[in-house]
Amino acid sequence: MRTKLHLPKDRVDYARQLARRITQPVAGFIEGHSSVTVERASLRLAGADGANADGVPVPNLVLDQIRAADPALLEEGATLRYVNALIKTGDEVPALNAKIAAGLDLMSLPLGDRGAIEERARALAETAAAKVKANRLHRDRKLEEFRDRNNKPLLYLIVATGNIYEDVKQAKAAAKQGADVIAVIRTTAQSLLDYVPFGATTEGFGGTYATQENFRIMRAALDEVAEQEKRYILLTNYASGLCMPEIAAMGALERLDMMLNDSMYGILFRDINMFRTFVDQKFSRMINAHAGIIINTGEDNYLTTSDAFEKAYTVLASQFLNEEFGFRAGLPPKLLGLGHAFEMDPTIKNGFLYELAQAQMAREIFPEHPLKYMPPTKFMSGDVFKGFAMNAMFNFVSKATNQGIHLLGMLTEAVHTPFMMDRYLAVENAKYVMNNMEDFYDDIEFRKDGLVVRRAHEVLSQTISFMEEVESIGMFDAIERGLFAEVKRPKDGGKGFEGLIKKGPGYFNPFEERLASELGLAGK
Amino acid sequence: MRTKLHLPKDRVDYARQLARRITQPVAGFIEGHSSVTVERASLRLAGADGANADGVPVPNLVLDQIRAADPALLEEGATLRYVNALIKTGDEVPALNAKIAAGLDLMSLPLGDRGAIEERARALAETAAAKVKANRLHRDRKLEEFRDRNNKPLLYLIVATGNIYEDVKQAKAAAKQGADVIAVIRTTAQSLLDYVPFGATTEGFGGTYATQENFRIMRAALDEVAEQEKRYILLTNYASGLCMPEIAAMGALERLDMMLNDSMYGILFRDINMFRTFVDQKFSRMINAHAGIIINTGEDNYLTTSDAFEKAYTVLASQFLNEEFGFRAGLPPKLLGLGHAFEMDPTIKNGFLYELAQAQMAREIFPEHPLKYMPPTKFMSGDVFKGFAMNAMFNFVSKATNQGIHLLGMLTEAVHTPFMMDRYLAVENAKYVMNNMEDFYDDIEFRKDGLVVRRAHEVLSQTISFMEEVESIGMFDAIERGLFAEVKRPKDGGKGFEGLIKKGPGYFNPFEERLASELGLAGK
Amino acid sequence: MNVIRPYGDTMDDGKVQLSFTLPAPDGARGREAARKLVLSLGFKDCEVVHSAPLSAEFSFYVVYGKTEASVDFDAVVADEASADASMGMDEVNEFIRRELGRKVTVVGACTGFDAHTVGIDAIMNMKGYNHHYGLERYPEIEAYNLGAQVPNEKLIDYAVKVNADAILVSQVVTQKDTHIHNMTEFIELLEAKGLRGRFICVAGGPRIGNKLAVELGFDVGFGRGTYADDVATFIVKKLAERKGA
Amino acid sequence: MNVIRPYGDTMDDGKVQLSFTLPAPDGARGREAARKLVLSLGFKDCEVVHSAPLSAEFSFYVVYGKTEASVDFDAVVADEASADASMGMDEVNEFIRRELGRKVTVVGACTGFDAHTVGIDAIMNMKGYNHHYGLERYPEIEAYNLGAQVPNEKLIDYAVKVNADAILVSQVVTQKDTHIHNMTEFIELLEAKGLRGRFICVAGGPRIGNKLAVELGFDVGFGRGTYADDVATFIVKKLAERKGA
Ligand code: B12
Ligand code: B12
Ligand SMILES: Cc1ncc(COP(=O)(O)O)c(C=O)c1O
Ligand SMILES: Cc1ncc(COP(=O)(O)O)c(C=O)c1O
Repeated sequence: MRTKLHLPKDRVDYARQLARRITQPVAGFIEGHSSVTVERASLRLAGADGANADGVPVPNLVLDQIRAADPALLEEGATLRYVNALIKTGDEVPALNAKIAAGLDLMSLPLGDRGAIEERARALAETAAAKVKANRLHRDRKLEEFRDRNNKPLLYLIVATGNIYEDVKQAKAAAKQGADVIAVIRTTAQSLLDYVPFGATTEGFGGTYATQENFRIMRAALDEVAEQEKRYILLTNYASGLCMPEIAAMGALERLDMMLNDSMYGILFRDINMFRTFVDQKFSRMINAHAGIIINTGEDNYLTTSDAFEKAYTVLASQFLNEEFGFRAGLPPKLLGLGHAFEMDPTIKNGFLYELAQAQMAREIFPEHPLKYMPPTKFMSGDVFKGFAMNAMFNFVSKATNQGIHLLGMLTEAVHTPFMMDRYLAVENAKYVMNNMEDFYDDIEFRKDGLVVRRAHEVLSQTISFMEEVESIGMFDAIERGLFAEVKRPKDGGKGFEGLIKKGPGYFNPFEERLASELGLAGK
Repeated sequence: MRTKLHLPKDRVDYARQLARRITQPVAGFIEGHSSVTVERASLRLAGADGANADGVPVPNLVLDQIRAADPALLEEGATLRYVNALIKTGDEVPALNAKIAAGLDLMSLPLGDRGAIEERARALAETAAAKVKANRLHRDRKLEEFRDRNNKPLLYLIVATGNIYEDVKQAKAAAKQGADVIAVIRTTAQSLLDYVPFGATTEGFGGTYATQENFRIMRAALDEVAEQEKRYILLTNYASGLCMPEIAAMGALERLDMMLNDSMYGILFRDINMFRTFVDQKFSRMINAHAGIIINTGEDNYLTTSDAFEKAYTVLASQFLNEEFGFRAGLPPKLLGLGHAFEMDPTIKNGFLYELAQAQMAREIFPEHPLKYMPPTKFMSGDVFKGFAMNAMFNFVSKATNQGIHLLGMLTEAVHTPFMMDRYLAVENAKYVMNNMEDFYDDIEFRKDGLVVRRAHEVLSQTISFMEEVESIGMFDAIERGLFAEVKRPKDGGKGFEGLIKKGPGYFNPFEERLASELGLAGK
Repeated sequence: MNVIRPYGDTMDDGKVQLSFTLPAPDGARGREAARKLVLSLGFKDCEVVHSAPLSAEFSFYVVYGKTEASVDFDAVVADEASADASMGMDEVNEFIRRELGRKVTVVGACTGFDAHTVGIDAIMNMKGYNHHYGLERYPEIEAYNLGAQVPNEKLIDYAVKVNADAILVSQVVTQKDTHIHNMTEFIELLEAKGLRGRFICVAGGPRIGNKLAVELGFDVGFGRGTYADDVATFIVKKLAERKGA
Repeated sequence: MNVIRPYGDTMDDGKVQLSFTLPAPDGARGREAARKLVLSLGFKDCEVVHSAPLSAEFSFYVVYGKTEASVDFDAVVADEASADASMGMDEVNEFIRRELGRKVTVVGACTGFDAHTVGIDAIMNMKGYNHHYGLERYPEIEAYNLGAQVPNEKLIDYAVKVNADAILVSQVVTQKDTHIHNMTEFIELLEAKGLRGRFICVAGGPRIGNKLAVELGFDVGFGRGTYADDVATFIVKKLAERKGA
C-alpha cells in the first residue's frame, strides 16, 4: 500500500508497544479467571441447549445447580459436572439436556473418574471444533464460489423489527437491494441479561433477541438469497454484553460471519464490571477467531457521546487496544474489524478533510484489517434531505479510503428505525457514489504539508500521549478515573461482577484448551 | 496557481492560436456587417424606448420605417435617422419616443446636416457611456462594501414563474436562503422574437419576458435584499437569441451583472442564422464588456443533447472559441464566464473522476475566468433522493476545482421548474458540502499517471484535433456540415437572416465607435 | 381483494413521508399548522420532524404520517401503453412483412414551442436510446423526424405529403398545461380537416400518460422509459387490426 | 382568517412531495395503485414521478400531489413549551433569588430501558449544549442527574430523598410507544404514592410534545432543540406561581 499520510513508522510501532504494555496486566488477570458465561459458553459448545418451563436455559440451570451446591465448585469449571452427568446417566447430549430442563439436578450425581470425564469432554470439544470448522469451510467455499460478487467495501444493513420472521423479510429485501452484510440488531437491554433466551422470538423491542434459533432462521434465509443473488450474504450479531462468549459460541455453531465484539464496550457503555468484561471478551474472541468470524469493535460509541473532532484520538487508542486484545485471543488482522465513525459536526469547516484524515489513518495503521466504518448518526436530523447528502459524503470517504465494512447511513436516522425504503435509498446512495468514484483512492495524493496529513499526525501523537497516560496509571485505574469516554467505572462496580470465577487448581475446560491450541495460543 | 494536471503549455497555446485562426475570417465578416438588432440596441443606448399601441417597441418602429422607406438606407445605420428626428423635432428623447409610439414616421423628416447629427449622436453616446459607467461604479462600490460576504463559488439560483412580481418574491427568498446570483429565466421562445417586449410582464411561460422594466423591478428588489443581507446579489438574464445586443444594452443600463451570452448558441440550439448571430454576439459583447457584465457561455448545451463523456472535447473547443470571440469584443478574462456542466451518466464507473478532470482542466486552462458550472440535468430523474446525492457530488467537484459561478442543481430537475423548497434544499446541500471540504482544493494532488490527469490530457488532445479540423474546413462550413453539436445549419438558413445589414460606406454608429475606443479595440 | 397500504417497516403501518412549504413563518405555530394540515388530509398520526425558514414568510416541513388509506390492488388496472409486452426490432420488421406486406411510414415532431428533441430523437433516430435502436433503423419503416418547435399545421401537412400511417407528437414541457393545449389543438386541426381517421396518432413525453392521451383524442400515449420497440409494436399491431377489420 | 395551503411556486397551488413503499410489485400497476392511493388521500392531482422495486413484493414511489387542503393559520395555537420566550441563566438565578428566596432542587433521569443520556445531559450537565449551560451550572439550582436506564421507582425515591421541586424525565426511544408506557407508569406511581402534587413533572425528548406530556399527566413536555434555559424558566415560574397561589 502506498502511504499517503507518511505517518512515522516508529511512532506507530511505539503505540502498538504501548498497547502491549497496557494490556499485559489485564491479560495476566484474565489468565487466572473464568466467568459464569465463559462456563456456559463451554457448555454450549459441548451441546448444552434448551430451557426449562420458566425459560431458564439449560446452561444457566447447570451453573445455578453447581453454585447452589457449593460456589467454590465453580472453580473447577462447569464442563466437568455436565460431562460427568453424561457419563453417569449414559445419555447422549440431547437427552441429558431434556432431563436438565425437566429438573434433573446434576449435583445429585456423584463425580466419577476424572480421567474418563476429561476424555469424553475432549471428544465433545473435538466434535464442536469439527462443526465450527465445517462452517468455516462452507463459508470459504461460498465466498470462493461467489467471489468478486460482493461490494467493496461490504455494504452492511441492519434489521430491527423485534420479530425474527419480519426481520427475515426485511433482510431478504435488503440483500436483494444490494446488501452484503445483514446485522440483526438486538433487542434493547439484552446486553444486560445474564442468560441467552431460547427459541424463535417475536417480541423484541428496538431489535430482536439473539437466540440460537433466531440465528439459525436468519442464516437459512440469507443462504437462500445468496444462491439467488450469487453473492454470499454475511450475517452479523452481537457477541457483547453479559453473555459475550455464549453468543460467540452460538454464532460459531450457526455460521455467523461477523460479531460486534469489543474489549471495553460493555464496561464503558453498558456499565458491566470491568474484570468480568475482560475475561469474557477473551474467551469470546478465541471462539470468534476459531470460527473465522470477523469482529466489529465499538469505537463509534466514543463519538456518539463525546465530540468526534476533539476526541478523535480516543478512537485510535481504542483501536490499538482492541487490536492487541484481539491478538492475545488469537484473532489475525483480517478478522479484526476495528471500528470508527463519520460523526463530526457537519458544520465544521473542512470536516470532510478531517474525516478523510481519520479514515485514511486507520487504513494505513491497520492495513490488513477489514475496518468497520459507521455512518453519521448524532448530527442527523429530521431534515432527511440534508441527511442524505451527509450520507453521500460518508460514502465518499469510505470508498476514498478503502474501508472494509461499510454501515449504510439512513436518511431517517433521527426519526425512526429504518423503513424498508430508507434502506433502499441508502444502498442506492452508496452504490452511486462508490461506483462513480471507484478509483479515487488510487488517483489521489494528499499534500505533504496539507490539512489531512497534519491532522493525521496530530491525532496519532495525541493518541500516544493518551496511551502513555493510561500506561502509567494502569488500565484498571484509568477506567476507574474516567479516562475512557469520560465515564468512570469503579473496579468492583457494574453489572455481572458476581459472575466472575477464579480458576482453581483443578479448573478444567477442554474447549479453552482446544481453542488455545488451534489458535497457537497454547504456549503463551 | 499550482498545476495539478501538468497540461503541456505549448499545446494549450496552440489551441488558443487555433481559436484565433478559426475566428479570424468570422471577425472579418463581422467587421463589415450590422443587423437590425445591433441598430436597435444602438437606438436603445441613445434612449429609444416605449412601444406603440400594438406593443411594437419604438426601436422596431424606427427600423421598420427606415426599411419601408428604402432598405438600402439601413446601410447607414439607424442612429442617423433617430438623431436627425431629435434635431428636426427639437424634442428631447422621451418626447420623441412618445411621438414615434404615437405614429410619427421618422422618414417623413428630411435628413439634416450630418455633422450636427453626428455631434448630437456622440453626445448621446457620451450620456449612455456615463450612465453605464455609473452603474459599473455602483456595482464595484457595493462589492467592495460587502466584500467577502459572497460565497465562493457564487451560488446561482434561477426563478422562472413567468410573472415578474412572483419572480421578485421567489428571488428575495432565494437571496435570503443564500444565493449570490439570481437569474430570471426567460419565457420559452423569447429568443426567437425579433423584438424585446415592453413593460412589466406577468404572462411568461417557463420563464419571464426579459424587458427593461422587468430588469428594473428585479434590480430594485435585489438591491433591497442586498442591503439586508450585506451581500451584493448579482442579477442575470439572457443576452441571447434574436435580440442579443438589445438585451445587452438594457442590461448595461439597468445594472445587470451577468448575461447568458454565447457566440454560437443561437446558431446551434435555436436555429438562428449564423451570420446574424456572429454579428450580434460581437456588439452585445462589446456592451457587456463596457458595462462590466460577466458573460455566461452555453457549453452545457452541448452536453444535454450529446454524450458528456464522449463529447467532452466539444465543450473545451467551444470554450476556446468563446474566449477568443470574447477577446475580440473587448471582454477581459475576468468577465468571461465560460460554461461547462456536470452531465455525465451517473452510472459511469469513475464518472466523478472524469468530471473532476474536466472541471480542473477548465480551471487550469482558464485560470482567471469565473467559470460557470452547470449541474446535472439530463440524468436527473423522479428519484429526488438520488438526484440530491448527485447534486452533492456536483457541489463537491465545483468546490474541489475552484469554479467561479455555481448553478445550483435542483432535486426536482426532472419533475418541475423549481419549487421554493427545492431551491432551499439546493442551497443547503451546496453550503454543507462546500464548507465541509472548503480547502480540499489546496490539499489534494492527482497522481501524475492517474485517471484524472490522463483524462484531461486526452480531452485536450481531442479538442486540438477537432479544432484543427474546423480550421481546415473553415468555421462557416464546419457549422454547415454539422461539426458542432451534431446539428447542421445551412449558411443562408435559420431565423433572422433577413435582419442582417451590410454596412455601407456611410455607416454611422457612434455607440460602436465609443465602445471600441473605451475597450481599446479601436485600432483593431 | 388484496387491500394494500403504505408500508414503513410493518405490514399496514401506513407510513408516508411528506415535505412541503407553507406560506407562514417557521416556528412552533408553523409546525402545528403543518401537523394540522397533514391530519386534515386524513392521516391518523403525524410527526413534523423538521422545519426551516425559507424566508420571513415561508417555511419548509418534513413530516412522517401514518394513514389508514388503502387500495385494492386486485382492482387496479395498469394504464401505461408501454406496460404491454413489446416486440423487438426484428420481430416488428418480420411482423410488417408478414402481416402488412408494405412499408410503414411514420412522421414525428416535437410540437408547438417545445424544443425538447431528445425524447423524440430517442424514439426515432438511428442510434436510439439505451441500446434500443430508433425507428429510422427499422428496414420496414420510413421514419421522418421533423425536429423541434414544429407547428401542428406543418406536422399534419407533412404527414399528408408523405402519406404517413402514424404521427408521433412529443410534448415535454407541461407548465401551465401547455401540452394539453397543444395536443388538443393537434386533434382539432386533424378533425377539422377530416383527417383524424387517416392516421394513428401517438403522443409521448415524460409526463404523458396513456389515459390523458386517449382522453385528448390520441390513439395512445407513452411516458418515461419508452423505447422505439414499444411504439413500433403499437403501430404495426394497430395497422394489422385495421387491415383485418 | 388567514387560510394557507401548501405552496410549490404559486400561492395556493397545494403542491406536496410524498414518498412511500407499497407491498406490491413495481410496475405499471404499482404506479397506478400509488396514484390511486394518493388521490384517495384527497389530493386532487398526483404524479408518480419515480418508482423502483425494493424486492419482488415491495416497491417504492416518489409522488408530487396537489391538494386543496388548508388551515386557518390565525386559528393555529402553538403547542410547544419552549415556544415561550425563556429567561437566560443569569435571569433565572436572579428570579429565584428574588421570587423564591431559596435554592431550587431538580432531579432528572433517562428512565426505563432508555439509555440515551445525551439529551438529559444537554439539559443538566455543566457544559450544557450549543452554548447554553446546563442546570448544574446554575448557582441557585441543585441538580441531580441520575443518568440512564433508571427505573421510575428509583427516580421517585431519589426525588423524595433530596426533597426535589421538580423531576425531569427523558424519553428518547419511542418504538412501540414505549415512552408512553413509561411516562404513564411514572405518573401512576407518583399518584399511587400520593406524591403527584409535590413535584413539578417535566418530560422531554425529541419526540415528546407538550400536548402529549400534559395528556399523560406531566406539567409540561419539551421536544427537540430545548435548552436548560427553557426548562429552568418553566420550573421557576411555576414555583413562583404556586408560592403566590
Ligand atoms: C435537455 C433539457 C433541455 C434542453 C433540450 C435540448 C434538446 N435538444 O432536447 C434545453 C437546454 C434546450 C432545454 C430548454 C428548456 N427547458 Co428543458 N430540460 C431538459 C432536461 C434536462 C432533459 C430532457 C431530456 O432530454 N430527457 C431525456 C429524454 C430521453 O427523455 P424524455 O424527453 O422523457 O423522452 C422519453 C419519453 O418521455 C418518451 N417520449 C418523449 N417524447 C416522445 C414522443 C413519442 C411519440 C413517444 C412515443 C415517446 C416519447 O420516450 C423518450 C425515451 O424514453 C429536462 C429535465 C429532466 N431531467 O428531465 C428539462 C425540462 C424538461 N426542461 C424544462 C424547461 C422548463 C425548459 C425551458 C422552458 C426553460 C427555459 N425557460 O428556458 C427551456 C424551453 C425549451 C423549449 N422551448 O421547449 C422543464 C420542464 C418543466 C415542465 N414539466 O414543464 C424540465 C423538466 C426541467 C425543469 N425541472 O425545469 N431543456
Ligand atoms: C447517540 C444515540 C445512541 C447512543 C446513546 C448514547 C448515550 N449515552 O446517550 C447509543 C449508541 C448507546 C444508542 C443506542 C440505541 N439507540 Co440510539 N440513537 C442515538 C442518536 C444517534 C442520537 C441521540 C442524541 O444523542 N441526540 C442528541 C440530543 C442532544 O438530542 P435529544 O436526545 O433529542 O435531546 C434534546 C431534546 O430532545 C430535549 N430533551 C431530551 N431529553 C429531555 C429531558 C427533559 C426533561 C427535557 C426538558 C428535555 C429533554 O433536550 C435535548 C437538548 O435539546 C439517535 C439518532 C438521532 N440522530 O437522533 C439514535 C436513536 C435515538 N436511537 C435509537 C435506537 C432504536 C437505539 C437502540 C434501541 C438500538 C438498539 N436496538 O440497540 C439502542 C438502545 C439504547 C437504549 N437502551 O436506549 C432510535 C430510536 C427510534 C425511536 N424513535 O424509537 C434512534 C432515533 C436511531 C434510529 N433511527 O433508529 N443510541
Ligand atoms: C461492541 C458493541 N456491542 C454491542 C452494541 C449494541 O448495544 P447493546 O449493548 O444494546 O447490545 C454495540 C452498539 O453499538 C457495540 O458497539
Ligand atoms: C447562451 C444561452 N442563451 C440562452 C439560453 C436560454 O435559452 P433561450 O434561447 O430559450 O432563451 C441558454 C440556455 O441554456 C444559453 O445557454
